[in-house]
Amino acid sequence: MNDARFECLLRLGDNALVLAQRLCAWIGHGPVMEEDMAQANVALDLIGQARLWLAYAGELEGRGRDEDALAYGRDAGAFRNVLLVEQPNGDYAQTIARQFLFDAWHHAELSALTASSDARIAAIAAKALKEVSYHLERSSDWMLRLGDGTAESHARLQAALERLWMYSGELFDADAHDATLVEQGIVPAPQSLRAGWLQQVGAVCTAATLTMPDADAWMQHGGRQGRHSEHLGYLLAEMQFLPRAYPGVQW
Amino acid sequence: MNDARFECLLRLGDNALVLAQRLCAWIGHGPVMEEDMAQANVALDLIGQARLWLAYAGELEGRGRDEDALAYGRDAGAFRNVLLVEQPNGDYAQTIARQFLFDAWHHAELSALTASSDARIAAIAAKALKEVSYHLERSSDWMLRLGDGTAESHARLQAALERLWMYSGELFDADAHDATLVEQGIVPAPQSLRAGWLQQVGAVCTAATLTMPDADAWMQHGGRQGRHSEHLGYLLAEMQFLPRAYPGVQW
Amino acid sequence: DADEQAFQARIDDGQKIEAQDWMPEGYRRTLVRQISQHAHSEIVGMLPEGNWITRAPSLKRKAILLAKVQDEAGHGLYLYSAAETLGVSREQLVDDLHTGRAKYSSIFNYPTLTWADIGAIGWLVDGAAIMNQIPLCRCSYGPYSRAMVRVCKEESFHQRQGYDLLLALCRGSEEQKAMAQDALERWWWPALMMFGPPDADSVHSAQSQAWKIKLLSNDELRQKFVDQTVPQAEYLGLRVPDADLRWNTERGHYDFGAIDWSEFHAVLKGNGPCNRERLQARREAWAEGEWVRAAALAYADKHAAAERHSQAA
Amino acid sequence: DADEQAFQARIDDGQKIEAQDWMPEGYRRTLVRQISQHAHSEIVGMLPEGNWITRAPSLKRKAILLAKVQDEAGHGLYLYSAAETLGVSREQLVDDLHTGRAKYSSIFNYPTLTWADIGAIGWLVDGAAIMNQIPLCRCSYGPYSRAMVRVCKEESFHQRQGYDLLLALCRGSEEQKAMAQDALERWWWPALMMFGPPDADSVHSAQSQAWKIKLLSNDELRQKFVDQTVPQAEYLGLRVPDADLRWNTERGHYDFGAIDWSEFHAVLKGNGPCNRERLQARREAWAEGEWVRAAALAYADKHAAAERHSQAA
Repeated sequence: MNDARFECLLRLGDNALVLAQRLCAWIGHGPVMEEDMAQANVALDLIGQARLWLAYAGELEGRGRDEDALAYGRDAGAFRNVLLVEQPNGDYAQTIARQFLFDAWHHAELSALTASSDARIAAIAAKALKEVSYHLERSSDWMLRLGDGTAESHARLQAALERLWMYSGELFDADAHDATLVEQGIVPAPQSLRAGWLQQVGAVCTAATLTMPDADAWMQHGGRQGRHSEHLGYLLAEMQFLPRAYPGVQW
Repeated sequence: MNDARFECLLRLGDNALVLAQRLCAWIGHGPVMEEDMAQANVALDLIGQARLWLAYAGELEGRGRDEDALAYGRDAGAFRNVLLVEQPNGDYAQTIARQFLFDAWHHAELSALTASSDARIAAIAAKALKEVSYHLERSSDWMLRLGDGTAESHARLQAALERLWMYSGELFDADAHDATLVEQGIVPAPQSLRAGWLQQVGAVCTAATLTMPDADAWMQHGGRQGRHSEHLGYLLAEMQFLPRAYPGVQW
Repeated sequence: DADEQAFQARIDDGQKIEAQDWMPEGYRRTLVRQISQHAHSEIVGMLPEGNWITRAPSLKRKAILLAKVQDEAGHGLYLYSAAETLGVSREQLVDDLHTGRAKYSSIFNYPTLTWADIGAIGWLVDGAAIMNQIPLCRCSYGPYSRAMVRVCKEESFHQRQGYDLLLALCRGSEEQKAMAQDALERWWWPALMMFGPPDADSVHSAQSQAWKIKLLSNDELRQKFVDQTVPQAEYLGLRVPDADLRWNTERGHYDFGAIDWSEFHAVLKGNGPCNRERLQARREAWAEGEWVRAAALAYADKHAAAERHSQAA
Repeated sequence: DADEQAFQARIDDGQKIEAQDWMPEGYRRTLVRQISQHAHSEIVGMLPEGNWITRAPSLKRKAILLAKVQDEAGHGLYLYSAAETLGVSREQLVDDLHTGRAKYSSIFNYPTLTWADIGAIGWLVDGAAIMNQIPLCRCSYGPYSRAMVRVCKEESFHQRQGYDLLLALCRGSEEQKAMAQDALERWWWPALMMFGPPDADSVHSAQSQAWKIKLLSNDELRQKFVDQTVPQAEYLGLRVPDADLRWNTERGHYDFGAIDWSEFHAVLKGNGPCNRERLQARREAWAEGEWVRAAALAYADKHAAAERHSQAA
């Protein structure tokens, strides 16, 4: 039982951590200074969430791993984030499309988790939901600006959307862990969020004059089970360098 | 005394290793397949040289560190390569300019080292010199092709040359270690290679219709003493990931 | 007609067809497709392995891997040359790859996720490739058969190196052994699919066999591969991920489980984990190299012109 | 003239000058230079610290560093706003930075080579910045003085965080302590140079002091900084890299060694370890963001037009 909950917490924590790590690379290099601040804000929220999820995961596991042991001590195969969040930053359109597709799911997921039968999960979700409401508002807003901005921005965002689309299906995948937790009322059934997500993404795409890719297109899978893309290893090599190069010390 | 020799061997080994690591990132992504082969060739030579230099360094040190312990177990501050070789690949012009500026020095350095009073250094240098003669021929050839190719290639190469020039002065820096080794006839005086280098670089630039930057321009220093640019840390984080993530095992 | 009969007679007689010889259009077309697909596979195949060159865990392994990937570039070049003898240009071949008109082996659409994958590719993917290619050393088209001789020699070296890499992991820590097991689990079935669809579903086969372009059937080759590989896995102490795998004393072969051909067709159609990234990487390399190729050409032209000028003077 | 006399009288009286007030052209020009230089320093200053966000060694430290760099972006924005009140546009200010017409603090032309550098920047660089900025909270120009109050509050927080980071290293392993010592050695002298050239060589100073744009002299501030910082280094157990440093009981201050002003002038002129990279990073970010800014503008224009249209209807 705790195995499933541990997995679920890693998934939530790793999604937040890996996406935050991607956003961190923008700071100081964004298109306007206000965006550096906004990206930093989102990244900060996500790091905060990752800490809460991973700390709880470590406690449940009961093997003495804290948030940092989990963040810095696992190789790629033990990470449980969806493939979407580990995709490279690309241009700003790709960063925004990735964020929007994730935020729309993240918001729905956290909303459902506020009713989790696990009180601690419900409490973390409630805190995170407030932050993610802002993330979704912001990324939706940028979808509009870039989609309905100039011909160039429209083309870039449409291309980004098509490129990332195949990583969106995994958000609604369910495996045996999910089945266990759904039964216990700890998490929502992943599939139950799909219709709302499609509707929301579709509405924003329409308002942004974008063509939403086919909902039934072929989708990538595997991140939630630890089968990632080739990108994650590089991200972790950079992120984990110091604790690995100087093991067993405090920072 | 062995301290100076150890330092000198690290410098030779780290130059070769770090430049090879940079070249490795081109493989599979070069402008033509023949270039992927040629870059791989140069990288292979340099890795081979790095192994010889570092293995000897480890033996002299006498603390049980082999080539891999030295390559994978040191953080940036303990690397002794010149700043030039750690500069990013940039476009092909930058890669070629970096290679040419280094090759011209490397060839002169190895030529002189074949007469080292340390027989093992002389032997390694003699082996490496054959390889580096080809490297220099190839990078000179590309200087001509890009410099005297199209307007675009000329502009790119000229810009690359200007960007990298400030890292060339360090090749001729001397410190107390050099002084000791020069006195013992182990290495040439770094400064003694400068006139020949300038002449050779100047001649290739002229033939390539490029303007050689001012020989007396301001130069960067520090790599040979372990004060690197911000680039080296990232390069090492990637290169050293596996041995650091799985310490103490054989591969 | 008479030409075709004479052509077939030469093949039946075991003679090699050379570039300047007459050949049926179908023979030429089939060969171009097959050779260029093979060439593209070498070039695209550099990417999954190239992914670990900068992260190889020892200098020796780094050099071995780098040399291997370099060999693949070399194989790509021989094979493009062999295809060029049939009257297609390298430009055209590369363009066919980049636009998706030409195929490459689907195996390279799987990601290399750990260092053990480098071993698994050498052992299984090169192993399967050799199995496919050894008969081709005897194929009827001279330039192709000669290229294959050279390729096979190097591939068998690569296969041994891959196996050696895995052996080191399997004799190492628990974590290393788990890495090797995981790699075998991910690469086993895709490697079996490298031999192509079951004979019953395979098109082109009869004609290709008559022309000695294809010398053994997909299923024959696949069986040979399984028979050779299973004992090697046992020696490593790894478990092949197939519950139905067992030695059949009657047949003198291993029986093995059903292959999920829907996965094969999905990946072939473009829906593998890395199809888009592989093609994109090749396209980007080509596009970003455009100015370099243009410069080399302009330089060569200038100097050829200068040469002519000085000869004329 | 009369205007200038009245202006000076207001300043002498301790009144604040506001954007709409009359002011001498020299006052305006000096302020624009000083405020924009300060704003640029915040923005460029994000780069050396930003270099370690992705590599921070714990999630807590990562969040702290990220929040700090975000604050710097915020400071840059207040300060650009303060400069804009003097009639220059942000576009113009950014352009001045990118073309090299405007300066930023030379301290950001040094690289961050280890994690300890993040601590040293917080402790020494923010420490020196606060020393410079606290008097500016009382400066005569209202918008600038108000921006400074806000900036100083956050900077002192950053300074404590930097010191805390170093404290953790100094209480850690030998390697960590060596990292901290190395950072102090590299950042000490550049930090002292942050106060500008010795008073004897300093231009603009007398007029700026009369206008209450500059309230303390470079050397006074530098001495205050040394006096404050040396005991902090001792508490960390680190050695300040200055053989001439000693307490002078007579003066009640620390004596310290001669500063290598040739390095200061070289870096100011563009010849520091990172001058070119810092500017290039800012220029590239700006150039690559061009289409994003254009899109945001086009969208705003469209929707403003739609808004007008619907109001008119």
